Amino acid sequence: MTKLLMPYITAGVRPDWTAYLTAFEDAGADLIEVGLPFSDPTVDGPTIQEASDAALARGATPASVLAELATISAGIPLVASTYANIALRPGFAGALHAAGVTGLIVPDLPLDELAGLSAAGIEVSLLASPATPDDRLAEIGRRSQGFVYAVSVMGTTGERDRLAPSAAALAARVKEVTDLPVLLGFGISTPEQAAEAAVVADGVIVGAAVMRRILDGAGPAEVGAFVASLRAALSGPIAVR
Amino acid sequence: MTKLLMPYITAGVRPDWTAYLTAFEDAGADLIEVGLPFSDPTVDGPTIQEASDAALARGATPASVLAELATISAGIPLVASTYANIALRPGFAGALHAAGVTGLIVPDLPLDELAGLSAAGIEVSLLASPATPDDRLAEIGRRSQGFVYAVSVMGTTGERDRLAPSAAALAARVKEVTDLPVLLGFGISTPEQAAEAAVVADGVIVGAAVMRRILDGAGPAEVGAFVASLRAALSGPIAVR
Amino acid sequence: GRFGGYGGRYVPESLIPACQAVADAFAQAWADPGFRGSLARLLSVYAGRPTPLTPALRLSAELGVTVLLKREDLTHTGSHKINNVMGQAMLARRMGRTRLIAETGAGMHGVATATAGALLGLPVKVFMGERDVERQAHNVFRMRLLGAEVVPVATGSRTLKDATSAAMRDWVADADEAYYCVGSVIGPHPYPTMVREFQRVIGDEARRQCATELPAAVPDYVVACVGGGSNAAGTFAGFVDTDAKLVGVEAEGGSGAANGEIGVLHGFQSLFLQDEHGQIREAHSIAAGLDYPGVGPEHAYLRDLGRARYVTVADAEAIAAAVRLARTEGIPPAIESAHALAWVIDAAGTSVLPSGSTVLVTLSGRGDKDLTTLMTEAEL
Amino acid sequence: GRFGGYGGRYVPESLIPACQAVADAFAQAWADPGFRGSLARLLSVYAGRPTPLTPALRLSAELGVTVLLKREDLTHTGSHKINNVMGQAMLARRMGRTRLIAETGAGMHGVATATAGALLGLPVKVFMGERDVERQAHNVFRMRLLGAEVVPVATGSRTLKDATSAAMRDWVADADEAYYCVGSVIGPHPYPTMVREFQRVIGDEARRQCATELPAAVPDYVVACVGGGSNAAGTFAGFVDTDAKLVGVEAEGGSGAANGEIGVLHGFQSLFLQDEHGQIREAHSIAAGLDYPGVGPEHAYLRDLGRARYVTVADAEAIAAAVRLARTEGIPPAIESAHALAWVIDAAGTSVLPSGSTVLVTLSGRGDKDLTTLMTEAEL
Repeated sequence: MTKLLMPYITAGVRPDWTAYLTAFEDAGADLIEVGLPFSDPTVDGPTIQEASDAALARGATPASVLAELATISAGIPLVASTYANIALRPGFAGALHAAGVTGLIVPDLPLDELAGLSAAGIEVSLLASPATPDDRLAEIGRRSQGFVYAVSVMGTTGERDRLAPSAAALAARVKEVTDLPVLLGFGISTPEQAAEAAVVADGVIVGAAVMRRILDGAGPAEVGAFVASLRAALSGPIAVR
Repeated sequence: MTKLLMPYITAGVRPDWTAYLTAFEDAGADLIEVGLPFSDPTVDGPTIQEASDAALARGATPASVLAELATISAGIPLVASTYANIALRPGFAGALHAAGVTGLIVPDLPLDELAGLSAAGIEVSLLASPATPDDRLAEIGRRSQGFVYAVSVMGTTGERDRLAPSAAALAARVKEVTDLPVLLGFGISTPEQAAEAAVVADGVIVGAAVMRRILDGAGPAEVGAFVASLRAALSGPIAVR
Repeated sequence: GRFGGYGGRYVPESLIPACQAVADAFAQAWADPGFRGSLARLLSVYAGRPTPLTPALRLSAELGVTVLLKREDLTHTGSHKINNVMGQAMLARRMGRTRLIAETGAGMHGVATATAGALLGLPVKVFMGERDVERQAHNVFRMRLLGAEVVPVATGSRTLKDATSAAMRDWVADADEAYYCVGSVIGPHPYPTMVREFQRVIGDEARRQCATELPAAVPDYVVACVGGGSNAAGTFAGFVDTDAKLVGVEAEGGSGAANGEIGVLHGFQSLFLQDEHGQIREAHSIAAGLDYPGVGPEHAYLRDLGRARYVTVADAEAIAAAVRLARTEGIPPAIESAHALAWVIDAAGTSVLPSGSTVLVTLSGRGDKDLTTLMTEAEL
Repeated sequence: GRFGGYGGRYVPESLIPACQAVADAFAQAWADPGFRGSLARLLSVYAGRPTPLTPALRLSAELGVTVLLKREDLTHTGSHKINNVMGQAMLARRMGRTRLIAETGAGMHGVATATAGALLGLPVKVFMGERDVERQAHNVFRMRLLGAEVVPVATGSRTLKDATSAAMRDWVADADEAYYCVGSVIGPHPYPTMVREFQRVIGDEARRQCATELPAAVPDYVVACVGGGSNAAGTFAGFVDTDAKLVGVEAEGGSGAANGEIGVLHGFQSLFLQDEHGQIREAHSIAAGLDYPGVGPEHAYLRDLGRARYVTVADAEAIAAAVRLARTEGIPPAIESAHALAWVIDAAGTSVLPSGSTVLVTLSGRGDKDLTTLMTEAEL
């Protein structure tokens, strides 16, 4: 099975943000995570906080970015991610549908509070963390949809020098409780780390490393090239098929 | 009986401070109050505080100013005034004698604490205030020496616009309990006030009004002239003989 | 973990075990007479409990209502925050945690946490919005003197909500060693319940004191200021089963309970000030401790039930009330507490608070930290 | 009015009746259970008494002696000064006086007097040396907020002794209407006795608390800082009839008891720092409240009797002690109180204060007013 690559972008971070989605697709992304900016991104590290603030400062709203999203036609699945305060608002699922989004990640909406979310027809992917005990992990495996988001490290989103040792152990544990793909995220910053992650997981999510480049001014082509390098690493000789 | 005039000077206030004593004598003073400067003149108002500070800043000490006093030969009695902390020091009376001082005023050494003072051969004049009750006033009359210092007003030393109404009442009360001269002090600033005071008392003590002039730079002749004006007022038509 | 539709545990999966560990440890500790006895002793011999109930005689005469002040300003560190922090710090030690994390607005919770950390020998890291660091320099000094590390938070509105976010981020990165000492009745379960329980000492004491002080044993009104709402929650806990009318007073610019809409932030569902897109609004209050856009979930529930009423007070009214209490009773209150007083002053003699009523007001803290603000704003 | 050879009433004749009126009124009030009951109630419901006795567990472990802290820092206004001021303000009201005068050094007595004035509706004028006004801006603000008039005194050393002189001058000019509220066990009779009696609540409470806390019921050492000496006098009063060793700790630069000579100032005879000519020396201490060249007459007497010992501590030791207490017990003490602690820290384990001893230390006030000094001097 081919390893899955899901790059992330904060919706609205730049006026031309949707152009990056096309670039990601062209670079070989399998899915794209589209972050809907929230005023208080408690799970995010400095990079994505900065991206959120930039998007909000530009006047981006969940409705406006979803409307922009509806104008492009992506050939790969789009997965929205946002915080519970946005996701629990009435009409949110409908807005996702209208924008062509098929999946959803809500990092501060754990298993326990999932019942409050109305998202019929949207695949809601749950997160698993190194601290999650076995019985709870099993339930996450049962109730997650689309894929399971394995949080490679205790902490917030953000680039890190090396893949955390906890990542491999967690990926293995998650794979035991689900048949869904297991994607590793949080701290995967380089093609090398992506390749390393792919040894144990079914794919990777790369957020801060992408956003750092965009915030530093890299255009769609340049960031697309970075995504392509991740794609190559995942498909290269290190990857265990 | 001639009304008595006792001008005051802070010893050591200027290098030539003893020259003022001669000028006072020449101007018709009957006695001179010589203030020995103390670091914390709690009974004095701003003018004499300033004079004390000036003397201390010049390095004046009780011993040094008394030594200077010994070098002049005054033809009228000299009355030292100072605070209890100076007056109660061993050897103080001897130093007064050596300097030719014959009287002493200690404003913070009331009747009750007089027993602690060793001043054999020195006339210790007590103060009476408008607040002093009758029985106590009688004892002050009995135990005072030389004269009784009637404090014309509740407050500190210092110039005032008018003679306090309490002054006349107090002078009359003191005269009833003693045969000593009753001198009014505190706030007598002008010849007019001196004359007014002399109606009810046997004389006046003028401190701040003298020191204000000295601090403002007036020399012995100029201040002597002021004392002479007080003298004239005391001997003039207003004064009741 | 729910108060009607509010509360819950909206945290990243990584923090679920940590929250559960706190919940389990608290449940166990709170059922343990040994723990409760140790805490009660510490509050007594160290923190100065019980605090007095002071009749505000001159103010009462002026207003025509009997005002009783519950004096949390007299506790060690100068605010009610110490009640909660002592409980949580002892819990952290019982759980074997090696350091404390806290967020702070006015700085009082930070000072209290730094104090507890020093007392128990636990290192403390306090997150504080940059704006609050500037306007509460006094408390920043105090925390540093106590040995705590103060981390200025430069994100967002640079106030309490951002400090809270930053604290949560620090916790998630070290959930095994660090204990997150939440400063109000907010956060994921069990914090809102636990903090209320640690603060109910205010209400329980006041209840007993009112029984001695008032002919009717219970006051007609019980009033407290509400930021996150811990001093109010603790006060109300002592009177929720009586006929006393409960009034929570928010800052006009931080009125989650009075003007908020349902939402989720910092791990709990409650009422928050937010725009039409679901973005949390910045709160704006002269009182750093009330400068929070939400309110503890139990307050949202009490509001829905109609058991408590939530009202707002403007900055200027709070300042005037602080000066007035200083000058009639010799008690300069924290600007937060002054909000509660300002409502009483404004309402006294109206149908909302009729003449002759008895009113318990919790003075959550002392005004020393606000002197500069008071002197500037009150133009004294 | 005498303590052995010390004390007395060295005031201008104009003040004799005023002093006598205070003496008579105090004697009558102190013998009146009604007055004492009212005062006790006010100290309880308003000022936060009794204050706790806090075992300083971590510091004790480090020092090898058992340190118990009497927590006057937890009273309303943050220092022991309130005990005395409440008594005197009630006395002033009983005497029909219409305004209060006070002198202040660190500002704590001024704040306490301003507080009592606000509470009882009496206008307050506080004299404060200009240097102290500068270094204690926090307390100047507090007094003004409370409605008091603060008069900076620019004469002499511009510190406490000059403020005291200025207050006496103001009193003599209005002795019928004004009540002079002396802040320490100094001044003319009856002040040293009266202030000690108002402050003995510290010692009396501590005595009872020690009886519960210590196997021996009474501590081996009773230690308090001494400026004028009111917190020490109040503390010692509770233990003077026991075997406890009494230790008064002065600032090195304000050591009237340890290094003074007999003299008279501010209405009383006692030990004062003075030069060979009898001029009073300026005191120099980082602690404004200890920056006084004399000591209360009863301390001079206790020294002569050998019943109490007076020692000195340098500024730097006091600062280090303040930081140490903040970091081991979470209690930042007033820099004045830190002097008492510094002696304990220095002496612990030596023959002067052997290991295993029990030591009561009065924390006369809280360190908030000294934060700037501490942060600067301790280089934190």
